[in-house]
Amino acid sequence: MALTLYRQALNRALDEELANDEQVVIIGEEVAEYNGAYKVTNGLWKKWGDKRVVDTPISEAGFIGMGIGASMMGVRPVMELMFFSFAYVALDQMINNAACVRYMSGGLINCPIVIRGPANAGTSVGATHSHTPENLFANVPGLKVVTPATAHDAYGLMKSAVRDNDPVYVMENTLLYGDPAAASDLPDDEFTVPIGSAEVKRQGTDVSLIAHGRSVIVALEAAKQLDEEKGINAEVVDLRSIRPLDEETILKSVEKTNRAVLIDENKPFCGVSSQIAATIQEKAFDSLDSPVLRVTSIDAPAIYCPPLEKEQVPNVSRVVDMVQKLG
Amino acid sequence: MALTLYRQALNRALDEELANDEQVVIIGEEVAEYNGAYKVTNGLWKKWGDKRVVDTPISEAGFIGMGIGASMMGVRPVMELMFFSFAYVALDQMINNAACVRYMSGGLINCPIVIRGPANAGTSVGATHSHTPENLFANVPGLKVVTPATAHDAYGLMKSAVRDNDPVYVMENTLLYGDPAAASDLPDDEFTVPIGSAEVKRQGTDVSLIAHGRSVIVALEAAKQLDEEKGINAEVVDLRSIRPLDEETILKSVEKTNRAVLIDENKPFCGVSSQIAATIQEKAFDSLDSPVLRVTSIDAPAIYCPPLEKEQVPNVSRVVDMVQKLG
Amino acid sequence: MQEQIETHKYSEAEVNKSLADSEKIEFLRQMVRIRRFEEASLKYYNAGKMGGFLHLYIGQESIAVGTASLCGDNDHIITAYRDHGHALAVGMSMNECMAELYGKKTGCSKGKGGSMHFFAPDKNFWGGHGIVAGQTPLGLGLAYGLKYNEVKGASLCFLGDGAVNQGSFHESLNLAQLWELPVIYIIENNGYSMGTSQKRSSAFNNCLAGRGDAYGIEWDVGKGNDIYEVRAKTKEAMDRAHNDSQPTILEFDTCRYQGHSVADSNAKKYRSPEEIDYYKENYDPINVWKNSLLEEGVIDENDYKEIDNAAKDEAKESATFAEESPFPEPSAITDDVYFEVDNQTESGKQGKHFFHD
Amino acid sequence: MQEQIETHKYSEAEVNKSLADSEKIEFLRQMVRIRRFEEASLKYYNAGKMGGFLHLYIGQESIAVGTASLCGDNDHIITAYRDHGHALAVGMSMNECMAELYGKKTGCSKGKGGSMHFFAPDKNFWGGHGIVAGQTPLGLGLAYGLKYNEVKGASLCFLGDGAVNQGSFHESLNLAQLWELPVIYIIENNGYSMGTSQKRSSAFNNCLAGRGDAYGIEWDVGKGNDIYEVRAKTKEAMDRAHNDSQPTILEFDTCRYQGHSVADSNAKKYRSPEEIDYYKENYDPINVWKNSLLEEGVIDENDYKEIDNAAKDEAKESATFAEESPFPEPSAITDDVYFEVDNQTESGKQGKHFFHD
Ligand SMILES: Cc1ncc(C[n+]2csc(CCOP(=O)(O)OP(=O)(O)O)c2C)c(N)n1
Ligand SMILES: Cc1ncc(C[n+]2csc(CCOP(=O)(O)OP(=O)(O)O)c2C)c(N)n1
Ligand SMILES: [Mg+2]
Ligand SMILES: [Mg+2]
Repeated sequence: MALTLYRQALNRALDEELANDEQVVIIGEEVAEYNGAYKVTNGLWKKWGDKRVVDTPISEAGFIGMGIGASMMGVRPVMELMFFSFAYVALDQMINNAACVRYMSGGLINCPIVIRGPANAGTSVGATHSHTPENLFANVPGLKVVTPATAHDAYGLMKSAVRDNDPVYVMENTLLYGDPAAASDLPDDEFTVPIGSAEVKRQGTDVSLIAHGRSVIVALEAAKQLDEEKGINAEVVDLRSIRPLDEETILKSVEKTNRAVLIDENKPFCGVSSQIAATIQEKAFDSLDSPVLRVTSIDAPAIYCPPLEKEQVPNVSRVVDMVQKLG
Repeated sequence: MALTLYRQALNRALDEELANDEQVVIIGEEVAEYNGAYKVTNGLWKKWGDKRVVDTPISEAGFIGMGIGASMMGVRPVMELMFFSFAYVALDQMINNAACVRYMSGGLINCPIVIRGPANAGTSVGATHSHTPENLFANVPGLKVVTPATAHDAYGLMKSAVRDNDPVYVMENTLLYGDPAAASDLPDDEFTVPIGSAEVKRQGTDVSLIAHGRSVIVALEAAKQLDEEKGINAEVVDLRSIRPLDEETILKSVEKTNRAVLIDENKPFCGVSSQIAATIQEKAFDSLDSPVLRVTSIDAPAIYCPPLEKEQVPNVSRVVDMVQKLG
Repeated sequence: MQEQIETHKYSEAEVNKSLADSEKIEFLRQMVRIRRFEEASLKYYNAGKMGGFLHLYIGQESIAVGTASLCGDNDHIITAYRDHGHALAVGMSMNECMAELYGKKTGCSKGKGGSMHFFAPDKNFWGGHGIVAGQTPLGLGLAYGLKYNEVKGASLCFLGDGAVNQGSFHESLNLAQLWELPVIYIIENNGYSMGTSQKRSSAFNNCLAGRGDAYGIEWDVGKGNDIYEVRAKTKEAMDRAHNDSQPTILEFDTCRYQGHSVADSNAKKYRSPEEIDYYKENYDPINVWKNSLLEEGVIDENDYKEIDNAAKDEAKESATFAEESPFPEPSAITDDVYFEVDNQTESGKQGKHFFHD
Repeated sequence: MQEQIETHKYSEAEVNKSLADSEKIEFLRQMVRIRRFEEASLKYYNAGKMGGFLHLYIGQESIAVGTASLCGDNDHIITAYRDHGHALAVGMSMNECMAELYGKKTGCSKGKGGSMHFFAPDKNFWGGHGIVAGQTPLGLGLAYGLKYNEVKGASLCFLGDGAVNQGSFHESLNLAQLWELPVIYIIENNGYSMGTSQKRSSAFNNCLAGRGDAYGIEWDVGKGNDIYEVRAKTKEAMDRAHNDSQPTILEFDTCRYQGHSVADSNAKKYRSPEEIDYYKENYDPINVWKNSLLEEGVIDENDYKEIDNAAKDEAKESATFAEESPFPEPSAITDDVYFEVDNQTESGKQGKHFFHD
C-alpha cells in the first residue's frame, strides 16, 4: 500500500479545501510559481491559477495583516510562512489583530485564517531560522495551535484548520515533510482530525511519554528501544493540538502509568512542556510516583554545527536516559 | 522619611547611569521633550540634552534594531517601549538580533542594551496594550528579563541592567509607578540589586506565595489578610528576575512551607508560573504536601470594562481563595 | 499653518454640486453630533465613569463626515484608536458608543473594547485599532476581500501623521500598488503624534502622502477642514478604486484641539494654545461649514441651534443610557474569544480552551 | 537585461584614477578568491560536509570587493545571509570561513553560525544575517554608534532586491534621514528574491533605490559588475557620510549565477539558463575586470593564471583545514549565549541561566 508523505498529505488537504470552498485562497512567499520553498503547495498554482494561489513579496507583516483583514470579510486565507521563525516580523498582526479583534469587537468579527509553515530546529539553518514558537502562540487566548506529527494528522488537522472559524496556526516540520516514519496510509475518502484532541499513539503501562510534533516520532522510537532493551513499556501521547489542549487524554494516561516524561523541542523556559508539567502535577498529583521530567531542546539558540544540533534537540538517547532517571 | 516612588526610583537610576557612563543613551518615543509618556524619564532631557536623551518616531523595529546595532559598537542604549505591548512590532529585532547575535558570532559580539517599559494589564487600555510578555522573552536564551515590584528593586535592577553586558529587558508596571505600596525608602548611596536573585519579601511557614511584578504587592496584601483572617502564615517570594532565575530561593521556601501558590499576571498557558510550577514539582517533589496551584490572569484578551478587568488580573481575594483550596 | 480659507474651491466639484440641501444639513448635523458626543464623553470621563484612554477627534470632524458621506454599500472604513468620529459618521448610535466607553454590556463591543475599539461590521466599519498603523494591513485586506469577490467597492483606511513611520504601512503600500487593490489610505495630518511635531518624526519630500511616489501610488493632499475639498478629493480616489481598482494615498491637514488622549498632561507644552486658538478661530470645520450653509441660505442661525441642541440632548441621553446599562457579567470575560466556543460547535467543544484556575 | 558594457565610464573618476596597479591586481585577486572559495564550498557541500543553506555570491563579487576596497578604519560593513563575498573582501581568511561552513570549532563563529552568519568585528564586519532586511536597522545602529562617538566613518549596509519590501528597512530609512546618520544602504539587485522576479515583488518609480525619494534620501543606481563604477558611486556616498553625515541608497545591478541557495531545485525554472549565460558571457565581473587589466597592460594571461591557481589552492587548503579541525564539544552548546556567564562575572554567577534537563 502506498504511504502518503507528510508533505503530500498537506498538499492533498489544501487541494481538497481549495475545491470545497471558493473562499479558500493560499497566499505566501514562493507558494505559487515556485511550488513552495518546501513543496507543500506543489502543483496547486498550476491547477488553481493566480487567483487561488498567490505569491507575495517578502512582507510578512503586510501580507499576513492583509490576510487577517480579508478573513474579517469572509475570505478564508491559508497563509504560508516559509519558516514560522519569520512570524517574528509579523507578530503584531498575528497576535494583536488575529487573536484580539474578535474579543475587542465583542464577538462581531471573526478571523477564519490559517497560518502554516514549518516550525522546527534540527536542520542546521541557524538560530534565526529554527524557532519553535508554539508555546508563544498558544499563550495567546484567541489563537489555536496545532502541531501534527504524522501525515495522517497533518492532513486531518489542516482540513479542520481551514474549516475552523478561528485563527489556527499550523506548525509543521521540515524534517517530517519527507520522513517515512511520519508517512501514513491515508484513506481515499476525506476525513478530518478534530482540533483539540490528543491521541495515544502507543499503548503502554509504565510511563507516559508526552510529546508533540516531531518529538512524537522520537518518543515512539524511544518507546521501542525502552521496550526492547529495558523492558519498560512506555505509552506515547501525541498532543497534536497545543491549544485547545486535550487534558483528559493526558491525565488519563498519567493516571494509568503514574509517571510522565515530556518530550518537547521548545526551549525549556515556559515551553509547552512547562505547561503540561504544571497541569499534570496539579491535576494528577496523587497519581504521580515521581516528578514529571522533561526532555527539551538544550537551552541555547539553535547551533549551526550539524552534529551538535542533533544533540541539542530531543533525541532517542536523551529520552531513554531520562526515562531511566525516573527510578 | 520620604519614600521614593517606583517611577522616581527608575528616574534616579537612569540619571545616575547617565552620569556614570558616557555611552549610556536613552532612546524612545516621547522620552525627551515630553518627559516620557509615564514620566519615568522626567527631567532627563533638560538635564542631559539632545545627545543623551532622544525622542524617536513611531518606528519600534527601526529604532530598537538601531539600538541593538549601536550596542554592538559599544554604545549602551536604554530604550523605552512606551508599552511593552509594542514589542510585538519589534519582536524580530528583540529576539533574532539582540538574543542571537552573540551566539551566532561565536561570542565575538555582545549587546549591552536595555529595553524597558511597562508590561501590565489592569488599567483598562484594552487587549492590545495590556500584554505581559515576560514569559515570551524569558523563553529566549540570550535574553535577561527582570520585573521589579518595588521602588527599591526598580532602582537596583535598573542599574544592574544598564551595567550588564547582555540584553536586559526591564518590565515595569504603570500601576506601580505611583503606588505608595511599591514605594521604598532608598538610601542616598548608590546600590544595585543583582539580576538573578529573588527575595523573600515576607517570612512565613504555611505556604509560599511566589510572584513577580505587581503580583508581589497583591501577594503581600493577601498574606496579611490570610494571617489576620485565617491564621495562615504565608511566605512571599518575589522572583524579581525571571531569567536568570533564582531557583534556590524558590525551592528553599517551598521546602520549608511544603505548599506553593503562584501569582502571575501572565496569561496561564506557558506563563511564567507554568515554568515555576514545573520546576517546583520536579525539584521539590517530596516536599510538596499538595499540588502547586496558580492564580493567573483569566484566560482571555484583556477586557476593557474597568470593574471586570480588576477580576481578570490576580487580586487579593482570588489569592486568598486559592490558598484555602490547598487544603 | 494653513492659509486663510478661500471660499470653498471645491464647492463646484461634481460630487458637491449635486448635493441636496438636506444632505448638506446632514453633514452639519453629523459633525455637530460628533463634537457634542465627545464633549460629553470628556465630561463623564473626568467624572470617573470610564477607564483607560480617551482620544478625542474634536477639530477633525469634517474628515470622517466628508469621507463617510461618499460610502456606498460596498465601501468600508477602518481607522486607528481616535475612532469616535468615524463610528458616528458611519451611523453608529451614540448610545452604543457611550455605553462602550462606560464598559457596559450594551456597548457596541459589549464593554470589551473601550474607546479605541468601536466596531460595526454591519455598517462596514471595521474599527478602532490601538496599535499605531496596525490597521493598515487590515485595511488592505478589506480591499483584497472586495477584489477577491469581484465587488466594486473601496476600503478607506485612516491613519495619523505619526503612523506613516511604521513598517507595516510601507509593506501595505507596496502590496496595494503591486496587486492593484482598491484601498485608500487617508492620512489625517494633525501635525502631531502625541507630543512630537511632524517635522521631528518624519523625513519626506513634498508631504507625507508624497511617500506614495516610492511605489508609484497616486496621492493627493488637501485641506481637511473643508467638507467640499475632502469630498472632492476622496471621490477621485474612490473612482480610482471603483473603476480601476487602484490605490490612493490622501493626506488631509487638520488639527486636534484636545491633548493626545485625556491623560496628555503636556497638551499645552508641545504646542502653544495660540496655535489651536488660531485654528479654531479661522478653520474650525464646523464653523466653516456652518458659515457656508448660512451664506448659501441653506440654514439660518435657528436651524443651527436646533441641530446643536438636539446633538447635546442626544449626547446627554446616551450618557444616561450608558449609566443605566448593566456591566457584563464576570463570566463574559471568556466569551467572544473563540467563535467556535461561543457557538458551541463540535470544534468548540473539543479540548480545553481556557487555562486559568 | 543590461546594455553591453561600455569601456568603463568611471575609470577616470578621482577614486579610480589614483589606483596603483598593485591595487587593481588586488581587486582581481579578491574577486577570484571569492569565486574559487565558493566553488569549493559548493563542491564540499555536495559531498555532504555541511548542513543547512549555502547562498552563493558567485556573479556579484565586484560589489563586495569594490565597496570594501574603499573602507578605512572607521568604516563598517554588515550584510545579509549571502555573506561569503563580503567576509573575504574585508580580509577574513578562507580557513576560518570554510571551517565555519563545516561547523568546526575553528570557524569564524566557532561553528555556531554557519554560512549565513560569518562575523569579524575586528575587521569591522558585523555579519551575516539571516532574516531578510533584519540587518538594516543594525546597519543604522552602526552609523548611530559612529555619530554618537563623533567618529568620521560610514556604515555600509547591504541588502537584496527582495529585502526592500520589509518594513524595518523603511523605518530605518526615515530614521537615517531624520537623524542624518552616515549609513549607506547598498541594494545588490540581482533581479530575483528566490524565484520571484523583481517586477513580481516590488512596485516603484525609477528604481528600487529611488524609493529614497519618499524620505528625501540621496540615491544612485549603477552597474554592479564594473568595479570602477561601484567604487565611484560608493565613494560619493562615503564622502556624503564622512563629510556631511548623510545617508545614501545605492543600487547596483548584478546577477547571481547559482540558485538562491544550494537547495534551490527551481533554479532553472524561474529564469532561463540563457539569461545567466548571456550575463556570464558579457558582464561577468571577473572577466570584465581581467580584460581591462589585460588591456591596460597591468597583467598578462600568465599573471591571471597564477592568481587563479593560488586561489584554487587556497580554497582547497581551506577545505583540508576545515576537514581536519575538530567539532566543538557538546558543552559548547551553551557557551556564547551570555557575555556575563562566559566571563564568569558576578552577574554571570547569579541565578540559573539555562533550563534544560
Ligand atoms: C506601535 C505603537 N507604538 C506606539 C504607540 C503609542 N501611541 C499611540 S498613539 C501615538 C501617536 C500617534 O500619532 P498619529 O499617528 O499622528 O495619530 P493622532 O494621535 O495624531 O491621531 C503613539 C505614539 C502605539 N499605540 N503603537
Ligand atoms: C523575513 C524573512 N522572510 C523570508 C525569508 C526567506 N528568504 C530568505 S532569502 C529570500 C529572498 C531574498 O531575496 P533578495 O533580498 O533579493 O536577496 P538575494 O537572495 O537575491 O541576495 C527569502 C524569501 C527570510 N529569510 N526572512
Ligand atoms: Mg497626528
Ligand atoms: Mg535578489
